[in-house]
Amino acid sequence: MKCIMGIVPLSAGRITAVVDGVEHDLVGQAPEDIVDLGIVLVPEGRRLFPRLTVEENLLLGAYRRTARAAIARNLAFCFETFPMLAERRMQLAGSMSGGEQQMLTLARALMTAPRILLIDEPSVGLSPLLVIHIINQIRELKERYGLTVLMAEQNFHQAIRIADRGYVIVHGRIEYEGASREELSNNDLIRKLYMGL
Amino acid sequence: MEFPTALVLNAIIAGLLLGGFYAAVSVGISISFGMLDVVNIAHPAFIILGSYVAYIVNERMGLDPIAVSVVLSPLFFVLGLLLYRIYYLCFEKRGQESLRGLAFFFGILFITEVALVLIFGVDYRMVQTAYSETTWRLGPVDFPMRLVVPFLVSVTMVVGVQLFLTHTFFGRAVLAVAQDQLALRLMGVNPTRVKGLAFALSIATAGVAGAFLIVIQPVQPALGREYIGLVFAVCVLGGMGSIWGTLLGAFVLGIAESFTSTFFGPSWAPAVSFGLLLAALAFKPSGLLGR
Amino acid sequence: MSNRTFAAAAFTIALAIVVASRFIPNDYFFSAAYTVLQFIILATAWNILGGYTGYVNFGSAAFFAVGAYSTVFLYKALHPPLPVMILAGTLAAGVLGLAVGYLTLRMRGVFFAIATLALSVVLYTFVVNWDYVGGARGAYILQPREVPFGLRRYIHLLYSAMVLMTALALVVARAIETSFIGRGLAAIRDDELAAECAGVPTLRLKLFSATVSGALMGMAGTTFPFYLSYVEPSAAFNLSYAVNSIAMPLIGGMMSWVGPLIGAVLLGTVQQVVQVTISSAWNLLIVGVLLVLFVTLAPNGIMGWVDAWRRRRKR
Amino acid sequence: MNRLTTWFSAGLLALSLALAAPVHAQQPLKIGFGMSLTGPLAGNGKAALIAMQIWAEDVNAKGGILGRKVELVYYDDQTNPSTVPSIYNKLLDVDKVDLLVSGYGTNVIAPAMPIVMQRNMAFMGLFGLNVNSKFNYDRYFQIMPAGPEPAIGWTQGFFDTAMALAPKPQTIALVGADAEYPALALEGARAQAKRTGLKVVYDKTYPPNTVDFSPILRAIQATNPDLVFVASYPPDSAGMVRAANEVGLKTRMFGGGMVGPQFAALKTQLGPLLNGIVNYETFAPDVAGKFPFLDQFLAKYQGRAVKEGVDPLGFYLPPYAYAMMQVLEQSIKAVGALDQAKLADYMHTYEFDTFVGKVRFAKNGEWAVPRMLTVQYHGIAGNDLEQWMKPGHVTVLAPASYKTGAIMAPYHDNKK
Repeated sequence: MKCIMGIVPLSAGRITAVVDGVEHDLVGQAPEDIVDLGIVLVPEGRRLFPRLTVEENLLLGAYRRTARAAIARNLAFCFETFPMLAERRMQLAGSMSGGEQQMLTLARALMTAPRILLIDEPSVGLSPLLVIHIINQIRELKERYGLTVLMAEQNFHQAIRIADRGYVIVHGRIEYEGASREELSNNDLIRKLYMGL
Repeated sequence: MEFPTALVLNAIIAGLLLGGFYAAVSVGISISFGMLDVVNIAHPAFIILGSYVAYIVNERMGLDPIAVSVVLSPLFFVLGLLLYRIYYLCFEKRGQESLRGLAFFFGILFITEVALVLIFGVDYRMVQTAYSETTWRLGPVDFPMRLVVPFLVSVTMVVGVQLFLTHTFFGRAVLAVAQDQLALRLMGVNPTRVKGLAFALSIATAGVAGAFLIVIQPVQPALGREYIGLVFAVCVLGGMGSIWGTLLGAFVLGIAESFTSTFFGPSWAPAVSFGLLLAALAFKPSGLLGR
Repeated sequence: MSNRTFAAAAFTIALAIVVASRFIPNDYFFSAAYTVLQFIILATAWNILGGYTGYVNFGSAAFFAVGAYSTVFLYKALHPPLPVMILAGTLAAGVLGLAVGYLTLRMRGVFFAIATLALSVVLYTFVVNWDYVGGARGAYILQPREVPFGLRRYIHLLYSAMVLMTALALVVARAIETSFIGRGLAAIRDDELAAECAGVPTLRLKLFSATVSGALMGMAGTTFPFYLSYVEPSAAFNLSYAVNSIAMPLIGGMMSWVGPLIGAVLLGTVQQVVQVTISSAWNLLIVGVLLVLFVTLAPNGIMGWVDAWRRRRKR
Repeated sequence: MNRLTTWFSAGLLALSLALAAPVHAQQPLKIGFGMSLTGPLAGNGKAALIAMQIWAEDVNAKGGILGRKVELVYYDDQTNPSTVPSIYNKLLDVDKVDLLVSGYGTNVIAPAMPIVMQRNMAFMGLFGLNVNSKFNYDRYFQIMPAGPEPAIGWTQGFFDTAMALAPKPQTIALVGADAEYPALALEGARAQAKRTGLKVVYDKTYPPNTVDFSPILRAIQATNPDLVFVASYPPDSAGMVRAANEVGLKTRMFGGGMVGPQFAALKTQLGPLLNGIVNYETFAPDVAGKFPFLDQFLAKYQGRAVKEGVDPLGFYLPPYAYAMMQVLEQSIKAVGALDQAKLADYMHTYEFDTFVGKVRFAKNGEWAVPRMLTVQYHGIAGNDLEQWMKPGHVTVLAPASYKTGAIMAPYHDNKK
């Protein structure tokens, strides 16, 4: 995912993205230019601006030009999806709990009005209950906005609940590819890897 | 020790007026040092440069120095852009900004100082303005225009900077840039560009503050050194990265200074101011309004 | 080379230099060398806290001035022999260093630097208002007419003392660098939290390093009143001490004791030469330009170059 | 060990390179000094240097001294005392100068003293304050007209004028900067207050980099003093004068020991604000008649000063810098040699006729009789320099033999 965003240089291969019917070559582009295409990453480890308020964090999400146009609608949507954020809009992001921070990270990414959303390990450090909540929110986003979501997640069961397609990557190689939830869950490799069977 | 009302009132007003000026000289540091993590110790040198620019235009064309400085602040902005470019290429890009950046700005401080000496000589320079000798009196309280005009422009400028930083997309990016550059890039913001523009803004404020300085007191090229301690004191006392804090810190130091001067002996004023700073650093390192 | 051998060698060489210098007829050598040596001590001392430990001290001038003013005080109060004054000034500055060491508890990075700057202003104000040591008027410290050890002039004695003190400073710096203390300090510099977790006694090491650094800076200042005969606060607290003691290690290289030595010899000599050749505003310009050039082009100082060159040769 | 030796010898080598300046033939008569050409006192230092260069040209045009051309050897002391010992040792040991004079001001004169004393050189000081009180060196001479007791002589005129007021003033406020000159002037003022029986109601100092002086003046006003004595340097003098105006200071006499109003920069910038202030000066156009031949020097000086960007009036320091060199010139010519002991003897014994008048030295090397002028500025309108070059705006109040008019008291009445 870091390769897609241009943060880590590519060692081999190609990355292209089709946005609005136009194909873009992403290799060699700066992260900020890739974001400008509508491809947004929700980074691992949250990476909020701890000494800014919740609201400021959200507004920063809407920095890019296309996002500014939709800022009111997106903000309203974020507060509706995560009512907790509306309550704490003046609180410093660094002073919130892990789950709250994860929600803010997600909300902030939504503020960029993404076409393709990349989510890196949304469940790290969260309680199982929160993981369910977050995954549900992601599903809602996906369905409501017609977003393309690419998610990397260790928590297989939660992830496949909302996935249209799945890839199992072992040691950096794609070991299995499935197109539906059933296909994914009834698979030897998965069983071996995740359930120790 | 007695505290007659008239003296106390005057001390407060004088302290506020002085604080307004201190805020103007420190707001740039609050941006560059407080928000961008660029330890620009040469900031006072650019203030002095601003003084001389205001001085020349005033002398040649008789224009008001403060108005001149506001009009010419884009020049300082461009200077700031250039300086940041060098700083970025030499230090930030290589990831070794802290100490070497500091030494770099020390060098810039000397170079600016010498350039001014070579061009203008070493004599003290002053300007005369339409309001330099006017004082309003409100009951027992004096409002010398020599300090009131810089105060008003300064507070306008500082509040303007604050509103700009909190109410624009660019401003919020400035606030965020020192906290997490990568995250900022993931929002589609180019942090280097943000830092460059913000640094340029800080130098532009130095240009304007320079005009205040020469309206208030005579200026010579090496005067900037006297302000190094002060600007950092205001910035840290108020709270890193907070413009309101800078304004508050400036007022606190201004009032502390004028009270010490009025009631205890002016000689102790620096010890009181910097003692306050030490105490703040020791007991509340985030400063008065630091986040 | 073990520290003991090094110390023996350093002092032998220092003594040799002292003896050899007796045949130099030119007093200019002594006063110029005095200034350069003084900067070697300051740079070496600064580097113990700044270079080894990573705490940037902006208040070198304050330590220097504490050394100088302790001499002024003792001169007025008791008039003891010179070695006593040197020792007392060193101790006094060491105590200040200990206090600064406690500042490192709460502050890191630039905050620490600003705190030392503030401390310097506060001390300056106290000295200005302390009439016994001359206050703002300054104090006259007369060089004794009789010079011991059969030396021709008092400046020769001051110079000789400076040479020995320089040797001491270098020995101390090298001993710290090569011992477990140096490794502990380096760990603090690289990552204080990790060092603490790894069992490095960070507080004790920081206090030690700040104390030694401060004491050595003060030591450099103890003979200053005799050198000038007249001390006033703005001379003793001169910004040039703070700037030079940072600039010299930067130019020379901060990782080892050799860096500050080279930096001080180089920059100090350039300043001396420029002062008597280009007598105008240009000499400040040269320091500024040197500083900018070195930090932009030789980020690890001269020793950085030397190391890179050595590595290339090995390969 | 090898490394160490290498580094040390590298250092020694570098130093000796610096020492290896070419040694000229003993033809020109070399006069050496350090001067502040950068740093806070550089304005005065440069002005003094111009005066000394004019002197050298004048002398050389007349064929030099003892048939030798005069050459000035000088270095920039950066207004930093720590540079002074090296400069004077270099002048003596490398440049082999024949005579030494001092730079401008106490803090660069004092560090030169031990070196000068070891070599038993005669030494002319340029505006040092009571330097010799500690050194007691019998070959030290000083050109500032403050008299054998500088602190007393400096303040004498202000207090004489004050005590002549009717009714007699009772109280005085003393204020000055935390620096060497103001501290000495305040010391003198305290002694004078004691002598004249004035009650000191305010006695405080302030840091030289103070920005706003109005709190200080309000505190002073609160004590309602008859007299306010100020000892300050140029930037704070300007601040004091402006603040006095803004606060509306009411007192009978204000000023005394302010450095700054002597220079064109402050004269033109402060302009009418100076009206009513009583201060010291070393020259005033009103008493130009007492300074014969000075105008020809000032004409030469003023032409150059504008080009060099230093004080275009040159009333304060430059004539005395020139006079200092005149004293040397006359002594050498009379003695007929460069024997330092004889030169010093001559300077102790005889009176000199210089551009700044007749000068005789007391035992401690100061002027035998103080001649600091106490003046009052008045009738100044606008900010042009011309008015300051002509008589009529600077009344000399003391000493008696120079007096050109009476004081206009109280101070605030001069403000209309």
